[in-house]
Amino acid sequence: MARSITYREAINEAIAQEMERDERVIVMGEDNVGGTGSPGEMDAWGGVLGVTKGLYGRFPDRVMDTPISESAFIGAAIGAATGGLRPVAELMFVDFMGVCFDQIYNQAAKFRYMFGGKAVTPVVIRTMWGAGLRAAAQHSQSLLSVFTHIPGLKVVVPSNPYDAKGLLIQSIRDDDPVIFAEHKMLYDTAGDVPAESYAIPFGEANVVREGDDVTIVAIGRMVATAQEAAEQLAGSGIQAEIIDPRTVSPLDTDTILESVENTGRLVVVDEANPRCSLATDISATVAQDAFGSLRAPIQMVTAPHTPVPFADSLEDVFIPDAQKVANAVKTAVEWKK
Amino acid sequence: MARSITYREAINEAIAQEMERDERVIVMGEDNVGGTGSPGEMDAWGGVLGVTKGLYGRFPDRVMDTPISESAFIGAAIGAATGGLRPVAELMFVDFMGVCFDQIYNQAAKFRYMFGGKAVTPVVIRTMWGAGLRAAAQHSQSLLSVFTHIPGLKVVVPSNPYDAKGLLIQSIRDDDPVIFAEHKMLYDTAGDVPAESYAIPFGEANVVREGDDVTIVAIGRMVATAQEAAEQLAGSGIQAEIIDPRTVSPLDTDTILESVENTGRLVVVDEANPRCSLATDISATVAQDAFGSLRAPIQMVTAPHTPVPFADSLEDVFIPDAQKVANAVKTAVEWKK
Amino acid sequence: MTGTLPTSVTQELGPDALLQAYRTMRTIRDFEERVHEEFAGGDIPGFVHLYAGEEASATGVCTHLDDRDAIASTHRGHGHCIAKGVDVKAMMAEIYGKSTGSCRGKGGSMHIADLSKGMLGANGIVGGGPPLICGRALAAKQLGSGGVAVAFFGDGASNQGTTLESLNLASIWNLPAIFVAENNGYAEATSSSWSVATDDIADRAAAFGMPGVIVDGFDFFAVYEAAGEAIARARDGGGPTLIEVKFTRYFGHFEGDQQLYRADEVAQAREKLDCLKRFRGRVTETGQLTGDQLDAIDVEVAKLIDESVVEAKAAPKPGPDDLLTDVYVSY
Amino acid sequence: MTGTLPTSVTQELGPDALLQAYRTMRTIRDFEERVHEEFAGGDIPGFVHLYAGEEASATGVCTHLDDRDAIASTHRGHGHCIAKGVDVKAMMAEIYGKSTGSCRGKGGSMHIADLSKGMLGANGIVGGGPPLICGRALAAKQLGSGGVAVAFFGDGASNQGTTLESLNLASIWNLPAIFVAENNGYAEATSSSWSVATDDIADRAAAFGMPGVIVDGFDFFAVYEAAGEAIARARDGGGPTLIEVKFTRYFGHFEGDQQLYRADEVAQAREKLDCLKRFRGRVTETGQLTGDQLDAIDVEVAKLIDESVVEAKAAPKPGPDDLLTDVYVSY
Ligand SMILES: Cc1ncc(C[n+]2csc(CCOP(=O)(O)OP(=O)(O)O)c2C)c(N)n1
Ligand SMILES: Cc1ncc(C[n+]2csc(CCOP(=O)(O)OP(=O)(O)O)c2C)c(N)n1
Ligand SMILES: [Mg+2]
Ligand SMILES: [Mg+2]
Repeated sequence: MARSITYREAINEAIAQEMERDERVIVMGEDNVGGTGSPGEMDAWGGVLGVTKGLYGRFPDRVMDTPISESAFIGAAIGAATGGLRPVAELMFVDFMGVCFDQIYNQAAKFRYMFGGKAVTPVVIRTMWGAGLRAAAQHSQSLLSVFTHIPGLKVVVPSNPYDAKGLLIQSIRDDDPVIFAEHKMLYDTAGDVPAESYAIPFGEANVVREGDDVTIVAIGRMVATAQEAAEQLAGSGIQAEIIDPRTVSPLDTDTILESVENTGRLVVVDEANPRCSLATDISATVAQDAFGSLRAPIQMVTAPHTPVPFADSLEDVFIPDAQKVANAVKTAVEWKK
Repeated sequence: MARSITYREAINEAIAQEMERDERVIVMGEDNVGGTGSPGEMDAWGGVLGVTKGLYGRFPDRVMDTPISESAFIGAAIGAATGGLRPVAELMFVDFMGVCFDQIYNQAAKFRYMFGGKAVTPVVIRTMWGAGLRAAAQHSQSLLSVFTHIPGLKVVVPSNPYDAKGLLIQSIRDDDPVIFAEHKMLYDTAGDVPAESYAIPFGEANVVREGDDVTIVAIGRMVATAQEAAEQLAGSGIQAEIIDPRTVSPLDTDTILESVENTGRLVVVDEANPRCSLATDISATVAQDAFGSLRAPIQMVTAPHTPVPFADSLEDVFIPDAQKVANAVKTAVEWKK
Repeated sequence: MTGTLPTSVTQELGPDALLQAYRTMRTIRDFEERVHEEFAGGDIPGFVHLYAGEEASATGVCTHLDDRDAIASTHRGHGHCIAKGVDVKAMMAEIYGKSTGSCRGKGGSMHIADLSKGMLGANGIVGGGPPLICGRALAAKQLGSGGVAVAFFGDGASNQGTTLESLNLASIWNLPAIFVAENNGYAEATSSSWSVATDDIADRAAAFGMPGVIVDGFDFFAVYEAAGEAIARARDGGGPTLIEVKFTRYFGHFEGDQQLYRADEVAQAREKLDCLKRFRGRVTETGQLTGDQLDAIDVEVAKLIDESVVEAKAAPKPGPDDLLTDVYVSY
Repeated sequence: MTGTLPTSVTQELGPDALLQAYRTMRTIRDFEERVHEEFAGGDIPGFVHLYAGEEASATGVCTHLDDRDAIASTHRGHGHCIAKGVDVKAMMAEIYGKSTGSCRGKGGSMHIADLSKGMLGANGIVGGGPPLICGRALAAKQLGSGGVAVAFFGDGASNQGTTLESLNLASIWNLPAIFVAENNGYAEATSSSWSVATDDIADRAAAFGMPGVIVDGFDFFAVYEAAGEAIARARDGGGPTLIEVKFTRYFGHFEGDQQLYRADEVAQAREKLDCLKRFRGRVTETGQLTGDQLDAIDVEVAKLIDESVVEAKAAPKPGPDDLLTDVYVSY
């Protein structure tokens, strides 16, 4: 039975259902309970934006607060995953990866390969990403390309509540280390989500909208932006196909290539900084593997090569909007050699 | 006057000449002296592969060993740069960035922007990268795309002794934070290097070889690999133009685009892992901005999406070689729609 | 309540210095109280962490500092900025995201900085400051400026590896650095009595070969004295010190925090321990200053804060062209 | 020289256990001496860090461990692997990069691991192991296995933030974790007397609310006793301990190191302090074992090491197809 719940609730529900199903699932992070050692209530926070709220009440032995020591506790989650648990650890903002990245890319991601296939590290690192909350340069980054670059990691980027639940359940069941990237601006968005448990397989893109004139690949919050642009373009008779990869590692290149083979045009929309980004990754793959179908220059719509600014007047220009996407589509459609 | 010296010597000479010229230049890193507190000789190491050897003898007050605390000492170099020094800090292997990345991308790289243009952080972080030394998964990575992704950083990748000296001098004089990436397999390669001081400006690619049939953009050690491939291809009547960007941030896109406008074909050679890499970055830029000139699919020759293996039999297949480059060129040249 | 204050220290500071210290603390308090109100009004965006209750720390330390000296701050940075002399109106404008702000609207509350004042920035990364301060201290030492560098950080940050590494580095490099652990009892909702494995953060000093002291953070004079000793030692080449300052924060972790994890410690502290009240009690008791002198400052500060808000609201936002500037010195 | 050894401890271990401990130490020593020679011969690629001289640490600790328990090691990992029961021939093959190696040739010296033995891997990252060990200890605690987890790390690693954070985390989570700081006097060429700001690394225990002890690392029995106490406490729910083991390494930091920074401490240590010699002296003096019994082990071990090299050299290298496997469990 599907009800409309928020992205935040969908994530909470996915964790709760997996904890119910599998005793080995534990949750840890800074104030994921909130209130440890303090004189007032426990479960006072449930994470900085309340995503894990209530889990402590249901599973008091399996939800734990951590000190501000990301290397130690993210590393502990990884170590615990090699020892029979299935930890869901929270790196509050993805911006903080710089104080614990070693444990993620040199340890978790490489164990299996370095150890000749003899390690299994089922850890999920939940983390909040993206701009829009006026949280400035150190709390608004995307950085997903950095994780995607690393062999051994899987990177999951749900764009809506339904995917958030199904992909998180899959992440927890998956035997590889997973970065589960939650867009902070989506927490309050609602959508239909089945009450029962379900898993969405990795590497299967979602074709959000069909169309024959241009393929738009959009990541995370940009899926909605692309949809807005597509509505606008439909008014001018341009039908855009929108692809939401859902997981960027593994990436469903087949769906993207097939779409471009049909439309002949590609626009990639990614709110991250442009250099060595997911936008370039997807564009380059198409330029290599579907070149023969391309009828126009690939267009990348991204943030500029700047940190995320604080002022709303700047941040609003920093983040790609529907107008920019529509313009890029028009450039592609109108292009003549 | 130019003499033939090694890449290692060129780097050492660049630092020495800048230290001579400017008192504010200091050098720090793990065993950059080697022997601090120990009963034997000082300057026992000069860095793990001897690159800074001898500097301590000449500038005993300005070359210092550090404890194994990369966050603290890389951060200290950054802090010192805001306080009037021009530190050259060594992050021994780029693989260790995971224990100190925060100081690099959230602090050094963002100060100027976050502080409204009112900060200047002239720090150079020298670091060793690349595969080939049988040093396995945690001592052989490339990871340059990760730094290139970050606005506010400059990323320098010398492929030969001449460039190493001139680019390092520029790095030290530059007022922005610079990642100076030294390929560990190049230290013993020799080449003509002027004895006098000179600076090579950033963002100016080197056209290493001219040719009309295909543009090969190659990074770091791959420049030599591309040259080897080009010799081979010349035998089959294919003339490759080889571009060495020298700095990947800023990237001299003009030179690359102009070349592709002439050749109509692009092969990018990068020993890094493929996803969200410099290879995709350069390919995507061309697919966007020189699409009209492209006559064949862009070809990316990279390492596979795996950690770096230890065994020589595997590492040798991991690293792109001239044969793979030549094959990619042939695929591009022979391509028909 | 004031009887515990060290008398020699109060005497050492003349009336001007005392007035200045009071003005600084009062400015911080009013600034924060006002930001609290304005935030509630919905005008201030983003994450805002207030320093109210902790004024004696920034002020007690920075009273010893001058232009040679640098400080690094935290996400809870307004107080440190004001104490180090950053322009209050520019700060308020920054918090509103205006082009007249300290960082021209690009930084916001978590990144207010003024390098010209040796203020290296608030910092959105817990534990981000201590390494930088090692560098500023190193620069002061290498350049022979006589300067010192001070890292302010919280109890939560005292568990961060970057902070702990910095203590060791400062010690073995014998740097003129001072580490001020501001223990306000919480990191977000988590109690420091749980998250810090020792009784006191100051206990960690011994692990890194430096002196560690604990001071009552509600007491300007206690902070002033401990900091004075540490800073003098640092200037003299005697190396770093760890000072733990204990107090409570008056507001939530950030604006919007419901604070369900707390008891009623704030009401108590405001009533019985407040640094401004104690300062006033002390200096009027000793006769060094009069209530009227302090009242006059209160009025001036209230006006300043008021103007700063009015001006901030009226100031222009940065324009779209500003988006692309200031990434590099040259590119 | 043997008179300082605690007698009760020698008695506690029966002849079989003593023989096993000796065998382990002798195996490590011979393994390392042989790798040293083979490296000089040019057959072994990459970076190789030898544990010779430090055998009593890995052995003294791991003698207490069983299948429930896990350890994490360092770049200098061969000794820890052998002491935790990793197959010696597979280790040698790994160092030669052969498909018969512990990691099928993909890891090499710096990454030998055997998860089935609770050996979480040598580690190329200084300070990489302690966080992982917190996790293994947490898993043991959550799953009620009765297991403990041990992080071995060097004096250099004791300055790494990841290590220091882990001490705090283990303490506040009350984990069954043991932190063994192997202080061999150097991190590469840098003296620990300089890089570690305290006199002893064990001093750091207090900063994280756990007991800290110092032991003579050349003395198997001293290590055995200290580790036994800590491990028993951990198994009992008494939380973590920091044990500092002091000794010297017999070879350079890595193979190829000229060691210009050293005095002649190695010759002295080999002569006067060596763990194998002391062990032999002690157990023959007390009459628990005879020289013949130990000699027999020497012969067996020599043969094993010899075979391991012969077999490693003869073994096949991984084939090109192996390059792409083992990145994910499923992709
Ligand atoms: C590396 C990092 N981890 C986590 C956070 C999120 N965070 C911001 S403030 C804070 C609590 C800090 O506590 P404390 O150091 O005691 O300072 P206080 O807020 O009490 O002044 C946390 C966890 C962060 N900004 N950076
Ligand atoms: C994060 C990191 N920094 C630096 C290095 C390079 N490195 C490898 S071993 C070593 C010295 C380690 O010293 P110690 O911890 O005392 O261990 P020991 O070698 O003496 O056993 C260094 C600096 C590394 N591998 N990882
Ligand atoms: Mg606090
Ligand atoms: Mg050591």
